[in-house]
Amino acid sequence: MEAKKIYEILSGRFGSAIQQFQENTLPPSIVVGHQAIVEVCDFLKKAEELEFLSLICLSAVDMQEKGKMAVVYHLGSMRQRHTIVLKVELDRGSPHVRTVGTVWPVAAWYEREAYDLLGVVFDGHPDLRRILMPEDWEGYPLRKDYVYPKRYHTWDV
Amino acid sequence: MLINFSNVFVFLTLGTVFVAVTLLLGRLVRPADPNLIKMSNYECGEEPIGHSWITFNVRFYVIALIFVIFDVEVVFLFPWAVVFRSMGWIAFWDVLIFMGVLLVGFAYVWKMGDLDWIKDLGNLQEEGEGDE
Amino acid sequence: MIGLVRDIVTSLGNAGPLVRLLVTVAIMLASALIVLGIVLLYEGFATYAERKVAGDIQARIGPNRVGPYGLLQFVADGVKLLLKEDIIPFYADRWLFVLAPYIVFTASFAAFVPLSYSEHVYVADLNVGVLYIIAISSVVSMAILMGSWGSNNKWSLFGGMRAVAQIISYEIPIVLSLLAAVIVPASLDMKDIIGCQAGGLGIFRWLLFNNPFTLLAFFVYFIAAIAEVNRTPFDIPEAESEIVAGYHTEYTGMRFAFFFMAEYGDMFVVSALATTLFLGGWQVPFIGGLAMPVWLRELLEVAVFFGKVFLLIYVMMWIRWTLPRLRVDQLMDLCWKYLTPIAFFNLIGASIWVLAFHGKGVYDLIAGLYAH
Amino acid sequence: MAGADEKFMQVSMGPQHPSTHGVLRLLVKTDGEVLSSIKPYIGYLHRGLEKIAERVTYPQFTPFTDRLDYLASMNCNLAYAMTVERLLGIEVPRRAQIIRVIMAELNRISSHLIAFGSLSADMGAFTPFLFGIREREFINDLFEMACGARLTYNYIRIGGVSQDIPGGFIEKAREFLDYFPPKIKEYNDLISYNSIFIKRLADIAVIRPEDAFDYGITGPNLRASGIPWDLRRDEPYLVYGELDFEVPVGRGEMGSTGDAWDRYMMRIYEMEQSAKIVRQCLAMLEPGDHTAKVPKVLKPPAGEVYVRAENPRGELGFYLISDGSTKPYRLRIRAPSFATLSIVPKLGKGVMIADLVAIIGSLDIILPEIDR
Amino acid sequence: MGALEDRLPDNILFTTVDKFLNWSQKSSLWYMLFATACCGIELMQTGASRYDLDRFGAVFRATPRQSDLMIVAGTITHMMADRVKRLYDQMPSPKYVIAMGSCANTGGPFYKDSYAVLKGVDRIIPVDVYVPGCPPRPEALIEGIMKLQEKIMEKKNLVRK
Amino acid sequence: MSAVPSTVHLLFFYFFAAMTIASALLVVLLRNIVQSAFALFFTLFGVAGIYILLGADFVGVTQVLIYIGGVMILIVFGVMLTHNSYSVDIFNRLGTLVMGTISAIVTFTIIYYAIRQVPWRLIGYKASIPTTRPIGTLLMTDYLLPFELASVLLVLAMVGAAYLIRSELRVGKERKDRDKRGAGLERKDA
Amino acid sequence: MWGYMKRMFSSVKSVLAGMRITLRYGVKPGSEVTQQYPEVRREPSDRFRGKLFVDINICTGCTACARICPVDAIVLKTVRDENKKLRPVVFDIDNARCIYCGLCVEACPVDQCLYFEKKYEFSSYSREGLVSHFGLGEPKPAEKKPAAASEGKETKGAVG
Amino acid sequence: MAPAVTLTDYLILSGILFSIGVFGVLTRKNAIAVLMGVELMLNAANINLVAFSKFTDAGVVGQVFALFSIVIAAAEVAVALAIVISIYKVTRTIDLDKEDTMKG
Ligand code: SF4
Ligand code: SF4
Ligand code: SF4
Repeated sequence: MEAKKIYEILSGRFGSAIQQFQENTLPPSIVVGHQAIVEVCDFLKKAEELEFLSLICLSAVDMQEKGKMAVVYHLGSMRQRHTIVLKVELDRGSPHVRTVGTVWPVAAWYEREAYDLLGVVFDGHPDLRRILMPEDWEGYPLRKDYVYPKRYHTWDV
Repeated sequence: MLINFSNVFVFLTLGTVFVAVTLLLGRLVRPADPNLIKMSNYECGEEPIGHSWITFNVRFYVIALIFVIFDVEVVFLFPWAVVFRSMGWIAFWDVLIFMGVLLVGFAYVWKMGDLDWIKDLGNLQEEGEGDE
Repeated sequence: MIGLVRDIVTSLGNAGPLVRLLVTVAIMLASALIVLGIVLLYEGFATYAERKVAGDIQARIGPNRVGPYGLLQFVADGVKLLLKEDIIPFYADRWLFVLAPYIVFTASFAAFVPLSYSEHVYVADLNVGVLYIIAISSVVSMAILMGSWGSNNKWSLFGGMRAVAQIISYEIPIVLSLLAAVIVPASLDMKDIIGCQAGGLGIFRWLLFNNPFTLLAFFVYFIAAIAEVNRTPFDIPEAESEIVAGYHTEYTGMRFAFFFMAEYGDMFVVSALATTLFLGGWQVPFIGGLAMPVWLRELLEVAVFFGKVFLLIYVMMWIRWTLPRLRVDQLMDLCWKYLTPIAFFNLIGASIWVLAFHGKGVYDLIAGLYAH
Repeated sequence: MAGADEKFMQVSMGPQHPSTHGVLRLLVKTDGEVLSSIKPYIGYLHRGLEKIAERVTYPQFTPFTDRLDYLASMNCNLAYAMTVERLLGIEVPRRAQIIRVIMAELNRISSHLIAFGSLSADMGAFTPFLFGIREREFINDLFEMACGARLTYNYIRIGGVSQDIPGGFIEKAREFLDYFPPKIKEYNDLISYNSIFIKRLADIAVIRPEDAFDYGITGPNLRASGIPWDLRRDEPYLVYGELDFEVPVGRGEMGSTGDAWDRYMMRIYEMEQSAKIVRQCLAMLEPGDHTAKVPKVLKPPAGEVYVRAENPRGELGFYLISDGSTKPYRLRIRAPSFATLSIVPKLGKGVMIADLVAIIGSLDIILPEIDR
Repeated sequence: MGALEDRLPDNILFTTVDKFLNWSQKSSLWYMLFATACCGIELMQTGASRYDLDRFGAVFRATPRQSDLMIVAGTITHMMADRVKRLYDQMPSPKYVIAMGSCANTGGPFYKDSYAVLKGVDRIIPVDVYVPGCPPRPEALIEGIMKLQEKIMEKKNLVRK
Repeated sequence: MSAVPSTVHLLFFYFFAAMTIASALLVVLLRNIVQSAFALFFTLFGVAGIYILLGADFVGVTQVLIYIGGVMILIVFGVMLTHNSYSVDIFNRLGTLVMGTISAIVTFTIIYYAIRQVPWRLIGYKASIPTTRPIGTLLMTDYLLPFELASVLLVLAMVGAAYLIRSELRVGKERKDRDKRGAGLERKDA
Repeated sequence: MWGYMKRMFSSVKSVLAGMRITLRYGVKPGSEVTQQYPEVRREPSDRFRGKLFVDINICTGCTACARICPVDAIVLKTVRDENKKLRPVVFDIDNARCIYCGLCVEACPVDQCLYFEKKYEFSSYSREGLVSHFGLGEPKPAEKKPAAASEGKETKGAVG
Repeated sequence: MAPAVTLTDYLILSGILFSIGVFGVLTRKNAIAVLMGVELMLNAANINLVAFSKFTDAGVVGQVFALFSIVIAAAEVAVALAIVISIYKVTRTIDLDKEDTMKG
């Protein structure tokens, strides 16, 4: 199905929660308000003609100059052979978004990663710990303003 | 006969002495610089979580139990095997009964699943993954 | 060597009892030392052979740098292990940890006592020989349990538990299949057992060919014996990919070496037992009628005995480098649900055969037919 | 008295453990041999590739993609190059496309060889592992001819490939293609259809299609669950559209669809298919450029792309955001193994330690890709 | 320290004994199965059929307790560094370390831009031989091991230094 | 029999007796139950030596096979299975200790007097002969009934013990359920 | 019962199949593929990326190589000599850091100036031993005047 | 004539072993430790049996009895341990003081 069509379906259903349709990205993306993301995802997964059974990728992007933090969901459907990108934009100061782990279990790990590397907090996540960095690591390395530490434990970094 | 068994004794002694001597000899040449980390238990590079002296799965006991019973039975078969030819069919039937009883027991434990290494013991279902 | 002892002791004639005693002790010690030497040498070469066999099978060479053809590899390994630091983990149960290698090695070494290498070359003629070997080998499981529990290491404990469960389980099929062979010569004495396998065109009096049941018993025995010495496909106690190094995970240097040597020693013992009971022991095939000097015959017998044993060991190595390993429950299944019942019924069958044909083997029966 | 937890033993398997394929750590709770929970801990190999990408230029990042999934560096190079090309709008010459397919498929074979070998080694059969590596050396030689490296090729570049294939490459590749398929048969005899091996893998850790979708499993693991989804066929890139090959799916030959044995077998089948593809591509090669015209300094227009390609371990995706400078603004790597690993806690309940090894091995995860 | 270590006078007999001890150590370098990243694959290939480390008497052991040689093959991150140190410590002496590949040498590819990679294992454990390459060819690794053997041969065990 | 062999015999006897008694003392005195179980190993081994010394080769080997290879393993497994924390004090109070010592001494005194008093009808030193065959004969003839009964006994023991363990598995499950409800039994004890 | 027998039979058969293969390898001489390394050296391919070599005499000091290197393995310092040509006084390649990616070789504008040798066995006992120095060194004192005045370029990186 | 080992020696040895067993049974409060004491006593009895078989003219009968005694010991241990383990699983203790069930 065309991305545009999906956008129309979504905005028909969720109204103002669907904020924007970006055609310049590849595949095209839909910006969703962060309150509605779980419902939108749930709908996308369950809806008959959409069937986005798999969450291909979940990424967080630090958009420093905009003062935003984006969480990007790449969804795909193997049955319907279409893909779509969802985006939520969060406040960079305290990025909070609800977890979609209830929709796709794999998201639990992606979200942990996003939390680990960019500090996005996923509300409702059962086990939001660092995943790639050691527990006692400081800072979120993938943020644009991250300063590399000098020392870790007993040696120089 | 005793002289034969004294050979066993000599072997046992020699084996022990050999181990002791080798270890002593090693003490002369091997280095020793223990430290706390070195003496800690190996657990794939992690710090060991607790000690390993905890209760163990009861399955192992069941196996050992059945083994002991069989072991005892088998021991009786040895004298039988030695005299069996000279005693003929009588001894055969004796032992057939003997083994028959055992086999009945064996069939019973087999049937009841004591020989199975039951995968899910029911008491296994543990909390979720989120515990720590 | 008992015969030798007697000869010497008698030849001492009326020498004082103390002298006779000392001579006896000296001879015993000497024989034990010789066996120890041979065992150590064998264990060294076995490790070398194992690596070579592995190399052959895996399309590579194996050790060939250390000494000519890498033959000194085991010397280097041994000396190196001697030089290694000896670590006793802090939280280990010191006593058990230290004691375990002693018992493992001693028990495996003591199992060599009743073996009969040729008609006159043997250490002692135990009249419960077969049973003795089984008994002393079962001590090993105890020692493994000691070491693994004493290490206070989880992998060790897993390995130890597995090893014990496995060793004790497989003892049953082993004993049952041995019994199927033992009832033919009706003796537990190695000498008697080998003695009854002479003649018969060289190999057909071997208990292996005595009757179909002993043939089956041999295979059951061999499979169970591989399990008894913890080798692939039954090497779950040392399964590297699962539990690191099993029960000797925490052992370093020489202490580890004793476990290692015991394993190879056990391999020899189970193979020698199979040879004695099923393959005619030191009986040299096809030369029954030939006249030859005693020393030559003895030499030949020893060579043949070792040849047979090494053949079996080679098969074990070959199997090891071919097969994947079983899982612990499958291993138990194999033992309790396949081998044990088979061995049981096999024993019954064998005893019926023995009674029905008065202990005559297939060969004798056929030969008897022709005689008529 | 210890708490209720005393019933369970907590063991950490890894980071240094023979069968965790690198530095994965699994914290397992066991009751004897049976596991009650598994928690994977990753990050021991987290190298910060995504951050590095933001700090180096587009071409400079290519060598880092080699280190992403080092068993399939070509495929990683390829996916990255395709991503940047999509952003730049570069059309790759046909010859380069065919060379890319050849390399990618050869690399797929060599990657699957490791998967096959290491699973066998985990199951205790070491020989197939060495056989796998032996064949792999052949492919390494081919790669070395083409690009001068054995593992980290840095061969597929933005716009094409770094150099044209050298003379003699085609002949050597043909030689390999003649040599290889009989070997697959040998593997099958040696291990795939070995009953112990089947016993160890069949019905273990069955991934049902729903779970596969839920956990974002892709590649051979997904196909083993019976879902015929292959980007090479379903979203053809390069010249895959013109090639004739099959997409094998799991049929539950030995147990249920999606069990460990199916996953293992997928790799064997795919190696056959890849060999077929390479053969076709070699025939298709015609003279032409090996690379498109690429400016010296790459400055893609601002924008976002997400490109995915079928890697040996599943779909490798690059989500690239450019802000118009010479360096990526954000490069997100969607690693197949990461998603695959996340299903392990679910699969690993109530299985045995030995099965855990089979699960990890059959999923064929690779750590640098997970940790990045 | 062993009872005899560094105690014996420097005469021909003891030097020969020393040589012998060194020879045995160098001929039986059991390495620990420890591979973290790409170099680990090359390490495996070295152990495999074509290059066959077993020729030199080097086999792998899974546990550090029985290994003499730690071949650090691959990237060591900060998270891993503690574990590497622990594993190294758990090896019984005499023990040796080969840093294989750029990552283990200096952090290699991740030297400049990575926040998570330890820049050379020699920051945490002493390294005997550095083998360059990314990854080093199996031959290079073998050569590194031979270099280590040379180094071992020059060691003094019993003889007074 | 001459003096020297009998001295040797005596030495062997003292060796095994010392081993047996020393390790038996360890069995009852060691605080660590696991070590105490392993001390039993040496006791049993010593007893096996005594059997051999008494010319009972078959019984001696059986002792090793069954006691050391079997019963010991059972006991150690039992210890491991019920072992909840390391080195608990496994002794009773001082009173019991004194009591135990006294009764042990009393027992021994009685036995000692019995041994001294009873005029044993002894034959002289018998040369040791292989015993397997006579034992087999006896088992097949005079003691056939006990022989068969032994198998019944063993089977009953096996079935019974297996049953108990099985019910243990059930109990374990029930306990687990109870624990879930927050009424674990152990809390009553502690 | 029948299934029991059949299972047993097929297991034995499959085991034997595997054992036949290994036996074939085990007894067939010359099946090994081992190359006895120190004696037999396998010639790397022509494109092999081994140790880097700089023909310092034809190097123009353009620093293209140092700039493209993703890991700063090349430390290059140039000064202008009397002919106003760049002179690479320091040209260190840290082989312990180089990832043998070949980008620098491709970037070098001078033919046969910077290239890979087929050399790969140069392990060392020390980290410093892996750094190869190609630099021409500082110009002689007499020539030093213009050097100090020139806008000496130093490119990237410190030594680990 | 050097002192030979007499029946009395064996009987005394067995007596000592038996007393140690008694001590163990009475003082230990761990059920398995008690069991081990019982094993000691059984072994003491066995020594007697075998010794009598050697020093009297009863032939190997004593040894046969010793064999049966070993059988019984094995069965006893198997069942007793099973009981102990079962009780342990319920009560988490094998402390005989706290264990009313075992004292009946
Ligand atoms: S040195 Fe290179 S090949 Fe080796 S681990 Fe590091 S990046 Fe991988
Ligand atoms: S090969 Fe690569 S890493 Fe090495 S110096 Fe050249 S550009 Fe740098
Ligand atoms: S790119 Fe070539 S010419 Fe320029 S500085 Fe480097 S080596 Fe010299």
